[in-house]
Amino acid sequence: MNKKFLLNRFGRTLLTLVGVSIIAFMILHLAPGDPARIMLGQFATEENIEIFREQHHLNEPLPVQYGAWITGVMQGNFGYSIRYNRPVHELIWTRMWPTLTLTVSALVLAVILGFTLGILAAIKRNSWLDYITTIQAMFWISIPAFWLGILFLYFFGLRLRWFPIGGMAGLASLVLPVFALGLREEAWFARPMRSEMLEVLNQAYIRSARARGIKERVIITKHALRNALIPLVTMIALRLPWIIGGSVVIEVVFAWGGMGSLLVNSVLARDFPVVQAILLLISFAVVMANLFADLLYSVIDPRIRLED
Amino acid sequence: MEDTLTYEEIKKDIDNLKQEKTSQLALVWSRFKRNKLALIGGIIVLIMVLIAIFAPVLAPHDPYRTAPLRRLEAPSFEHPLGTDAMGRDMLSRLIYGARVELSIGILIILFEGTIGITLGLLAGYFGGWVDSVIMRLVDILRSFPVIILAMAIAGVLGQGVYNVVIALGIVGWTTFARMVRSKILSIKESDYVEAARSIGESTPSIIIRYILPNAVSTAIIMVCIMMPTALIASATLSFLGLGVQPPIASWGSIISAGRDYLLQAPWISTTAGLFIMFTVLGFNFIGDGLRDAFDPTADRS
Amino acid sequence: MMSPILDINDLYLSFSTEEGELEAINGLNLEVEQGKIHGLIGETGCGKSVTGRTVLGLFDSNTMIKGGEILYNGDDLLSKTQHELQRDYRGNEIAMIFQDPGSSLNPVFKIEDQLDEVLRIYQPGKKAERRKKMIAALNAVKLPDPERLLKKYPHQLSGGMKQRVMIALNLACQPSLLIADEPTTALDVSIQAQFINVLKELQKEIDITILYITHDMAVVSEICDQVSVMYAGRIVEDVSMEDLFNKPVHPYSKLLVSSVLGPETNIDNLVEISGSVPRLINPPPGCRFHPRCEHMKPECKEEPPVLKEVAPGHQVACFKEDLS
Amino acid sequence: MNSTEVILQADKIQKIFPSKEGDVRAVDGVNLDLISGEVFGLVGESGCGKSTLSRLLLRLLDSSGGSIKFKGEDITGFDKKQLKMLRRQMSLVFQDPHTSLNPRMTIYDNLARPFKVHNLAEGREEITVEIVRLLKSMGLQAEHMIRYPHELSGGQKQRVVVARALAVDPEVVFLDEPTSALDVSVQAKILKLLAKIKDEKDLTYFFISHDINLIRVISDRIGVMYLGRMVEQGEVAGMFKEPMHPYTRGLFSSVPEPTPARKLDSVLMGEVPSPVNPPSGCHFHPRCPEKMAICEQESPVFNYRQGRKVACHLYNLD
Repeated sequence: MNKKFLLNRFGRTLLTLVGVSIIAFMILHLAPGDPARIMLGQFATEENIEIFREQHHLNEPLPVQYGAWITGVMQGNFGYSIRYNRPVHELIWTRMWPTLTLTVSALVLAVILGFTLGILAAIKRNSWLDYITTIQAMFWISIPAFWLGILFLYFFGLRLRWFPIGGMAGLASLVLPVFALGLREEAWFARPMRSEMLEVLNQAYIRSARARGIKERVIITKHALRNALIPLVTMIALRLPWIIGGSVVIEVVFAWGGMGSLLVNSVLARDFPVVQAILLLISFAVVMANLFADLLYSVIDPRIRLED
Repeated sequence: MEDTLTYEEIKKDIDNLKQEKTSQLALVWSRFKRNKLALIGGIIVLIMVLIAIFAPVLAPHDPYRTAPLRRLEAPSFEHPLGTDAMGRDMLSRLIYGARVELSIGILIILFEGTIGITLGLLAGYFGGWVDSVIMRLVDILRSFPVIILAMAIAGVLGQGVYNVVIALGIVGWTTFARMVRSKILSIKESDYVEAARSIGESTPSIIIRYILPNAVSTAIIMVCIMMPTALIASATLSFLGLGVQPPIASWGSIISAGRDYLLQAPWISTTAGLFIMFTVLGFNFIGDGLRDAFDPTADRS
Repeated sequence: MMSPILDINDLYLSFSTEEGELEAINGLNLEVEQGKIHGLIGETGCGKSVTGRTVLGLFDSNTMIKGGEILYNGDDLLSKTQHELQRDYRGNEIAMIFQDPGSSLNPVFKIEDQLDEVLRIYQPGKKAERRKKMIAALNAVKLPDPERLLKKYPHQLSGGMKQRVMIALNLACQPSLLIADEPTTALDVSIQAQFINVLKELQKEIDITILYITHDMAVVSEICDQVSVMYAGRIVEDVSMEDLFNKPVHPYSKLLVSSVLGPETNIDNLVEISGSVPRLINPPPGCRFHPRCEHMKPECKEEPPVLKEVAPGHQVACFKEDLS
Repeated sequence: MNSTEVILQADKIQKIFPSKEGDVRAVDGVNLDLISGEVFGLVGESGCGKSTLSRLLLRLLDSSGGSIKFKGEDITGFDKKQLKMLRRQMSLVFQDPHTSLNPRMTIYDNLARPFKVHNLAEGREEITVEIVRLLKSMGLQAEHMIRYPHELSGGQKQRVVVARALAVDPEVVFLDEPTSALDVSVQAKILKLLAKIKDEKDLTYFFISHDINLIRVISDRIGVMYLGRMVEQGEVAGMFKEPMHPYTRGLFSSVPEPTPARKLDSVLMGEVPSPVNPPSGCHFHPRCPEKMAICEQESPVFNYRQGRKVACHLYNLD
């Protein structure tokens, strides 16, 4: 890795960000018909629609509209929510923390559980633990997040009454959503971790370390794990959009007041300034996570590290 | 050692031999068969497909006939899976739901497969700026969580089966494109493609005779791997009220409707979810089995 | 004569594969004498690499040991557990270098870390002492600028350098027996020559025994004292290197020697070996070479011939009457 | 070899590959004459550019500079149609038989392609007869036609690869390490077969190998490459008797000889430097035991010295 590579990588990131913002902006113009009418609904008066058009520069050509919108965004001004009649950034600010709490907790749960199971399955290959890991992972990835949420809500909330069935009342109310989200994601880490670990354990350098009489424990925890973890870093970044996507549904099921439920409500209410803002923020986070993963990768893998 | 054989003589010998020969497909099938999970997956999917095709024959009741007096009935002999909040027979609705879900799934795969494979092929084979443009577009679209972008698109386009297909396909093709592209890249670098060029094969001939046949296995595996995502995502959209709308019976919207009656009638949401789970599980098992059958060296130490 | 450091008796080993049981090693007898460089030569798939790994108990999961013993200074290694092998034999008694230098070193650790790990186990001492030993070890394998080399990662080294680091790493364990499995096959000739010279010199200096596995007759002639010729899972001839080239006895050894390309070889006197190496799933019965052998007799199809001494230090497994 | 007609001629041919670290001069101004009917052996260590050179001469890669003449005609500017004709005159045999046949085609289809591409035989019947003839001349059977590549052994596959190269009835065949993936016993058979075919069909061979003993057996003339440049070229007997370039000398003496009495003596020191930043002047100077001041500054020209072509300043002094 060298300076040229870094510049190239940053250039790509910037390009992606521009593209992402264009898509977020264009969402509204995707539909046939008048965006103003789409947003205000079919019962709005001509007069109101005209005022709305003026307010949102909807009479200008598209590039000008985009320019106005993106300049606003860069100053932290995402426009006004039609439904709540409040600045979008205020709305999002209050909703962001619950979502972050949920997704980060679920991610941590998924990574810890997934990595552990994957490593153990690889070491004890073809044992009952290996089979169980594989089968349970298969089941988790075959279950839709919203249904898992409903099942949890029914059994642990309604039937057993161990946890609250919704809302954001303290730590207890976090348990069900985090598990509903995290357990499914665990499967996406356990399987790659297992196969990565198996592949590394098959490498010549592991065999040659064994031939030198190095303890099996050291071979696994030092020689193998260090190599197997490198590609898994990228895996975390790759799964990020899916975790965020899953959180939207989980938030709806558990009435969790985060960005996800705000997004669903805004889409249903055709409150597009909010939708655009959330799309933009989430994709921004994903792009940055990918960039970070790439850079981290080059730090932990000496093969692509900056030469001195 | 001059050759004196005539075509007829050769043909006779060869025809005898051909009888005993096992084709490559047979080899793949024999490996697939030995994988029990893959076989189970195949059976599940087959059953679901049959249910979807023969829904009118199999369904005990009309899935749309409401009976206000018989709402939320527990499973009984007449209604094996009970009734929903409008007194409709759950089993019949779920059987018809198989039709809806599977057709949406197939349409999504067709839509994103066509776009993705074509663009992946172009990017992989031609490289250069074609590749750059396509791959940047892929980068951009993949920065959005599938379900979130699909929600927004479905929200703009409005509800309905075709809008679900479009909304999910617009994002989903990127996975096809990436996989096909990387497969094409590795085939393009292979010795047999260079050999084809060295005997004077033209570009179209190389693509049709050398690259595509070797990429077919990837495409087949991709279909089985992408089907679960398509099914879950479309059910999710329906669940959120952005996909297939009631009264059309879709598993996602049934689960959504059952949510309000979890305590009185838990069978509504649970059975519908089981249908989704088994179908998806079936495709996942097949996908895994096919991957191992096509590439037996992948997981062999 | 000294007792052998390694004595493999009647070793039988199979792999279970998709198509059936692959009888990779089939009654192998091999004695390696202390202080010698002993060559083990054979074509692809004859079981020579498997033999090397089996000595150290490094098996793939589909390996089945069917019988025999591997005596190392009299102790049967096959009766040891993996843990015992790791603790008592691997490294401190027997070490091994593998074919591919590119992947034999752990890519994420510096040469320094990998050498130090071994030194801490086998030659514990203060950090400064260990560092001196590291530099000495790299000097011993004639690697230039050891100070800088220690700070490097494997990918920054060429194939030849990596393979020399592998020698240093293995010798730092202070083993009595080194198994080298095709260590130069992946290297260019000039690098191979450097490697062979380094290994030969070191062997004399520290009086280590080497089992050198290769398919290359020319390399055998450069480095080995004694040679065992292997065919389809068995040793067919055990002979001194000079006698292998001057008076090979087994029909297969003769073919191997005559197929070597030398300065006098031209396209007309190039020797072809008829037939090909048999598949080891359902191999030919009796002597596995009999389908290709011009001296084939009826008994060759019945029983595999055992190794018989035809001269001091020269054993042949063949039913041919005139064994000289 | 009674004629000395030059069939293929390269003049200062170059290939530069861009890479992350900088431009790689894989082939750096190579001059070469291939004489009709000869076996020209090209040796060099991995990364010296010998495979790239063959792809340039075959026009499978476009050169970055220099000219290539086939039978006196410059082929560097050939268009598609001319190239297709050229493919009938020069063909290529690959190193790895396991990867050079299309795995999704039967042997019949793999071999039928050259006939169909160039309309060399018409209809299934004629093509089948031709293919069986080819297979038989390679020591294979008609039944191999219906097999897929994975059903054949390495040696059998390599025969099919040779058959495909011969199907177009070429004049020059490039052989890129055709036996290095095979065992010794199979290697001898393929070499004999190649020699026989060459005599029968009056072919010219361009034989690439890293195995110097092998090159010595099969070639009439040899060329030695180092870091993208040709350093020495001459008749095989003379080259081995008295190699002139210090690299050739070092390389040849590194070759293990299967004579128990002879041991490796003077071997080359050091390693091949990176082709991204090759040493100035003569690329070989950092490893050369006979280095002079001029070697660091000037690249030696490749020219006739004592009946041989050598690129070394040692032979410029007189």
